[in-house]
Amino acid sequence: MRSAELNAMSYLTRSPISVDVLVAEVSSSACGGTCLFLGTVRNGRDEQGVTAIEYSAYEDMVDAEFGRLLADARGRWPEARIAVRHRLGTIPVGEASIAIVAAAPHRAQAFEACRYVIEGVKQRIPVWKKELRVDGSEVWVDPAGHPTAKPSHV
Amino acid sequence: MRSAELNAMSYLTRSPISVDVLVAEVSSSACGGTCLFLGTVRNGRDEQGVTAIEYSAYEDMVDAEFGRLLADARGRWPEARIAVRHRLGTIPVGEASIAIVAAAPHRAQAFEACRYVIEGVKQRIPVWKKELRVDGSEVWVDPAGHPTAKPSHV
Amino acid sequence: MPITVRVRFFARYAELVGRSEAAVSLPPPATVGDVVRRVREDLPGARALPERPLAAVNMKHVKLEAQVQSGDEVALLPPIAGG
Amino acid sequence: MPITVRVRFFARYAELVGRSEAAVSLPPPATVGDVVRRVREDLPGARALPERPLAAVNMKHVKLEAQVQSGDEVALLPPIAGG
Repeated sequence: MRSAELNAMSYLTRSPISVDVLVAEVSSSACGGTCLFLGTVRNGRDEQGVTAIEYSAYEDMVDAEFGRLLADARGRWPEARIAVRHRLGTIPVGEASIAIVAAAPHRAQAFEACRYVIEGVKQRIPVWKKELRVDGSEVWVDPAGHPTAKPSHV
Repeated sequence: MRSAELNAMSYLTRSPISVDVLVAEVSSSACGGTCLFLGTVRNGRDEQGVTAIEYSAYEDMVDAEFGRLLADARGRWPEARIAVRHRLGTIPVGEASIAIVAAAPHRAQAFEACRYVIEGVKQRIPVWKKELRVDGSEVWVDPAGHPTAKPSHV
Repeated sequence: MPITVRVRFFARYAELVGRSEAAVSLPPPATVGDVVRRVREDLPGARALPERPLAAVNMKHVKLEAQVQSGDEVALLPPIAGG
Repeated sequence: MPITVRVRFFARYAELVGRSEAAVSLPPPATVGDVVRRVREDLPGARALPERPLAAVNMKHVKLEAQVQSGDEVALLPPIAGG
């Protein structure tokens, strides 16, 4: 089953994400601004005793959809250089589940491209998460109370 | 002269900026989104044979003004945790002159706070740069053709 | 000649149905919505799936009105929670 | 009793004036603009400074109309190029 393999060409990883590697992937002497977004597992006011989140995905589609999403972003910001990595598996509180980096000649492009990609991830990339709680319970996360909403681009 | 000392409490450094250290400064289990901006020395289409930029500053005022700028940002995004470092001295093409990191419970706050701080830096923080070119010439950078414009907040 | 598609279930949907995939056959022409209805009728546990889930065909997001063809991979996707 | 302020020059302005600071005395009441005018008249090279540069008093941005007092540190700032 191909989806079980996370190879070097994938946007997915089961290891901690290296910000340095990702920044190096996009760095260029033509780029003066780099914007990085890190999504990290949270145990905050809105959560109840979360110790970790287990991320799973429709892995082949994640790669296909990331390819389309990044192509969309590059169409909008042709000078931007963008890299992204989404981690799967059990991720403890405080560690990153996703990193997106966009480098561009000017900072506005870098910010906008990075923000565009994370918003696209939230809408389009088929990844799911299950909260693992201190009491041993497990809860699928249903974001934003829109359980059957379709992504707006469909 | 106090301005010659760059101590641990300063927002200034003469060494390469460590992104990891800065991210660690703001990380918190209550924060699910972290936005990092890196400004790097560029040798792109708009530059001519730049090999490095020499950054100088009114150092005491940089620290005072960064303090006020970050207080403004924290007033707007009370849940955000923000750290910033500006490098001075001669910085080669491709290396970072500034890093700003904002962590917040939700990503919108992180992006907005990070962007607010870099825009404030461009308006308010008394730092200057001189391009060092391959032909040996040196040119002060006068950004955006507004040589005597006052910062809008004055 | 019936249309046969491979249906895949993910995350909470896979738990509800108790399996990660199934082969579904139905008469042409058929839409993704037809596949969902057939799945909800035929598979134990699948009644708990929403009537109008997110869906993808061959790894692209589609509406439930999209046509399916034999050999398609139809995926039923719980609400996306990536990032 | 004249007002005496310390004037500081930075970056290109320091190069133009050939020094990084100067003491300037002038009769009260005096504004930052008055300090700038005195500097441009008295210091060799200072004619090349703009008539209305960015300025700070005691490490805060101010308008040229701001009053100065004895002991103030008045800084003339080239266009900001940080980041």
